[in-house]
Amino acid sequence: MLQRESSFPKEALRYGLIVIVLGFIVFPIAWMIITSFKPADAIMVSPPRFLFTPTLDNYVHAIYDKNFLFYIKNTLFISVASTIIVVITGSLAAYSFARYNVGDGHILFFILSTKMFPAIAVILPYFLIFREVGRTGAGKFLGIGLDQPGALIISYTVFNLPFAIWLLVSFFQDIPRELEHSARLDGLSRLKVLAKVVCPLAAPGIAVTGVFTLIFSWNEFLFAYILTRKAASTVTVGVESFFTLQGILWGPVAAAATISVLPMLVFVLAMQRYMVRGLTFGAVRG
Amino acid sequence: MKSMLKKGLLVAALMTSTAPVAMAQECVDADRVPITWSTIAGFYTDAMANLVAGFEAKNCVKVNVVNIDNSQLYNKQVIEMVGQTGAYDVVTLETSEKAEFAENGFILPMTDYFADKKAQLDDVAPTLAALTTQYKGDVWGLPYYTYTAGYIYRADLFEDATEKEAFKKRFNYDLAVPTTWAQHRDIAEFFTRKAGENLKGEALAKDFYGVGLMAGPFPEIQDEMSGVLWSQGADWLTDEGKVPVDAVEKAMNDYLALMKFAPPAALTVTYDGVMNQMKDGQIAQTYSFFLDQWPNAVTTETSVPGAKMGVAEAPEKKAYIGGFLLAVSASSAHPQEAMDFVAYIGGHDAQMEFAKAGGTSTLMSVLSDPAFAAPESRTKTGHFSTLLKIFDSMKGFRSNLFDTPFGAKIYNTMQIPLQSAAAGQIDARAAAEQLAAEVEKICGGPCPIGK
Amino acid sequence: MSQSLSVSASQEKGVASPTAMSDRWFSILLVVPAMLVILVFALLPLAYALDVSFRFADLTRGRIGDFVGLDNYRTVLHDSAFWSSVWVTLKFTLTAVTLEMVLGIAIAFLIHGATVGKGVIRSLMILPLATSAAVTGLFWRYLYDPQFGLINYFLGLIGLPEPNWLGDYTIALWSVILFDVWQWTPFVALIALAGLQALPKEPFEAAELDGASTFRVLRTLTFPMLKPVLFLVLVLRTIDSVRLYDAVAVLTRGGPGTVTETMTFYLYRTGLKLFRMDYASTMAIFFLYAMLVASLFALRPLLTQFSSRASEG
Amino acid sequence: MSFSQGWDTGFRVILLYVGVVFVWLGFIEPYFASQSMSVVIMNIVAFVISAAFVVRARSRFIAERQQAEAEVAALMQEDV
Repeated sequence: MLQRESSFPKEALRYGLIVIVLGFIVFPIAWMIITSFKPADAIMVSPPRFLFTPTLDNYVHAIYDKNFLFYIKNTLFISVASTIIVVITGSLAAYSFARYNVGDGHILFFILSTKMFPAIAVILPYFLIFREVGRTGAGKFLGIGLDQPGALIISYTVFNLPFAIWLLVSFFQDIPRELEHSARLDGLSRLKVLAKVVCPLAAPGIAVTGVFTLIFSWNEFLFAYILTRKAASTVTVGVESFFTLQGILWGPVAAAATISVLPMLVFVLAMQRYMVRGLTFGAVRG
Repeated sequence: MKSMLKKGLLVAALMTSTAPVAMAQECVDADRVPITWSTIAGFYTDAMANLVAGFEAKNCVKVNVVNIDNSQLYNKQVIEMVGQTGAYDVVTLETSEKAEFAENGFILPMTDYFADKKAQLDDVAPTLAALTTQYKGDVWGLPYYTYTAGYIYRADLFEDATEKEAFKKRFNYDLAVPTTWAQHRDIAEFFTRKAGENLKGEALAKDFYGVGLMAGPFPEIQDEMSGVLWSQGADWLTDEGKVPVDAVEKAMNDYLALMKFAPPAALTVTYDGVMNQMKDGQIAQTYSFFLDQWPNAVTTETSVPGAKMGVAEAPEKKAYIGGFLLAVSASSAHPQEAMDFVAYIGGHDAQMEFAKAGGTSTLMSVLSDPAFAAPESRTKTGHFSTLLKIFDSMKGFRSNLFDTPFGAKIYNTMQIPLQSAAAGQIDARAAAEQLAAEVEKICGGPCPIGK
Repeated sequence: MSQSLSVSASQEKGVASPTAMSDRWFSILLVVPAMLVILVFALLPLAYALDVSFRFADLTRGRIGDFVGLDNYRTVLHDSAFWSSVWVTLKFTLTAVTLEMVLGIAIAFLIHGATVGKGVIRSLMILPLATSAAVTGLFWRYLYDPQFGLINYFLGLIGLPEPNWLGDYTIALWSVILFDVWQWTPFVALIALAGLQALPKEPFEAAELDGASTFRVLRTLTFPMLKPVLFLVLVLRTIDSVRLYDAVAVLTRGGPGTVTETMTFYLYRTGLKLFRMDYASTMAIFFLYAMLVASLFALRPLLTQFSSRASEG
Repeated sequence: MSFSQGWDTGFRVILLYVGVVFVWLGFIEPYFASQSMSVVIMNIVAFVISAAFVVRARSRFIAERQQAEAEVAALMQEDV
């Protein structure tokens, strides 16, 4: 705030500190990316080797031998589908909570409390539910069952929805009611008001919620590991196929991890312009 | 329906074995019976793909291989078995898991299936067969890979004149492959050096350690300690189904005496970490280590200049007998094809191919094949002759840990008190007592032993 | 609470409604899709867990077994491993969340004052969030390795002691915390930074004119205005820390011994290694209970705020 | 008592009841010779505490409501 009188040494100190902080944040990931270009005999050596002939072998191994792009494809489909569902149903519910105060906070509290049940305790019931659903005709048709993407899409939706609704409520509350009132007076229906007036105004919030939902779905491990076997496995499970009986294949793991981070990074960077406003969760009011 | 299938197995098996070629010709892809095999991730993937292709050529079957991380294999398989999903037709079991799967009806006995194939059963190394395939008088499948433990060491250090002389001077006997724990400990102490000190007459650039241990949070510290415990005439469980606290305490103390000469990372690693240390020239020997890692260990000879690897029986000639058992799931929709697959992968021809690719076979006929003892095969199968010796030394050995239906759960819990002691948080006595308490909790009293 | 007021407010709001549907029905309809999903997939598992917690259930030994009354609750309440895992969880949550909040806010102020390169800084900060703990944890294990790790290599170069990060039982939990701090401090910092940037300018200019000290401005203006957003982050981080599983699973598996065994990891070991679903369900119920009681106090202000803002006219 | 207040009270009563059960099983039951006896007494105690809580909450809500009504009445009078 009051940095107008800042002097050069002060600025230098500030940027020095920022570089240290960023170094700490980036360094493990940088080391991972460096490892992904190392030949196998340069990884587990002491002292650590910084100079080496870069190779693409690890990427070749991950993509061709381990078919890692298959997992990327699965994960992309599952997490995007789940994010879309979360954002739509979440926005509807959050709008209702924000404007009409449905359930007087109790339902909101209930929704939030479902996030507090440990995932490990629900995993077995989920397994049984999806086993049964998968045996029915509808389950087969919709692809909801064990080792099918539908099971994971639903699981991720359930687990991200409370968080999403919670974030979205404060965004919707930030939108002045007068705009809606005047739109309604212009003869727009309630749904149209929501779609044409409210949602564009809440866009940063919806974007940030989407980003977090996508990130959490993308990185989830436990559900993916229990509810899938092969056909619907995601990247976090795919990485396990690099833990072989001959040891962890560090190079290919690093390559696979680097590949799996890329889509997230691209997505987050694309959303960058919404992030600043969105990340306040509508909770900062002047 | 299922029982009918089981009765018809014998006949059906005969049919498939007499007319495989005719069947393959008639087979179109749409007719292929799908069976799924859950196995360890990255398990000789290429070799296994060839073997599977070989099986598919002879049988009208499509085999799906599901790769699972070793540490997750057990619970993933149990969930599918408990859920009776039939998703896995053929499962891969660790030695300690066999009794649980058999006792709880997760897998089908194959005694009848093998009734007319006695020769094939007899070919499995008897020591291994006794521990991995048999439970309560039935045969439950075939082991297709063994990671029985032995002793892997840097032979070049043992042959070095200056080291030999120094060792003799210090301990009053010749430096040689250890046959007793005391010798093993002496050697570990002898080779533990700081950076700057000499090894083989040359100054060390980094610290060097006498022994590599697997005391990390993985179920491998118990494999190492099994060797100590068994060689002292004890077992993890008495015939009454209880942990012999005094014996475990003594074994733990012996293990702790060795911990002093292991690199600090011993507390966080498992076998792959030990192999990395070996390949980077940080350790002189292992304790009681999985011999299937031999092809891996031998690469030390290229990564460390002047290194030469050796393999021998573990000191005191008792070690963990590990094998991956292939068994057929009780919820399999195609048990007959699944059993054919087990018999094929565990059979002589497939095992020969597997061994050529560097896999550690379970069959006597393969292990003793002269081709694998030839010098040019040393880097892949140099450990086969040692394995034969181990199987011979341990002939007739049984452990109650492998004969209790709670074996898998005990096995998956044991490392907790043992690692606590290895890390120095509790002493050996406390670890043994904690282990006894945990085991009693798991079994709900004394553990039932099913012989 | 202000129910009576909110009712009258919503009645008032019925401005010119061209459709026949009332506000009440419309608002309920909006919640239905989300509620359906949550009701089915949150209540069914809860009912299952409740049922199992009153029975004997060793999954490997057949189906869900006989009714055993409160025995599972007695066992779990007197299980020292359970209480030690609770203690580990509390230690972890308290330390990790405090560190993340303090460091995160400090970093936010640091970056907020920067004049150039904010976009780049923000993009780099998001990196740890965009990667999964299951994967980055693996590389932290590599960094922590006393034999091959980069951290000890650097410490050795400058002559500092080289700790056995994950193998020394006195510091293993701290190493897990450090990893968590690495992963989540940027999250706190990004949100606090966004909050700082969204603050209105006028009150601060006025304070400057009045010649208020920086400390006073912080105490009386900045923090009170940031409080809602910081509180939100605090709650989110606390819920996630208490549920910590991935990091422990990949870094230490609860070891050495049980030093880093958090509640959820113990739950995993009981439920998915020992397959004692009866104990696991009972622990899950405890967990939920503790969280509900805690949130009754912690979340009350947030919910009242939501509630009152929703019923404002 | 409105529906919303009822819901809130009900929720707290459940938590209170369960809390009593947990504390009882953890700390108090070991002092009882007979387990069934302990369970019976536990339920009685939990019930009494819960009932007391409900009564107290109810009277508080009534008091709040009266106060609010009085305020509204006062405001109305001022307006007039």
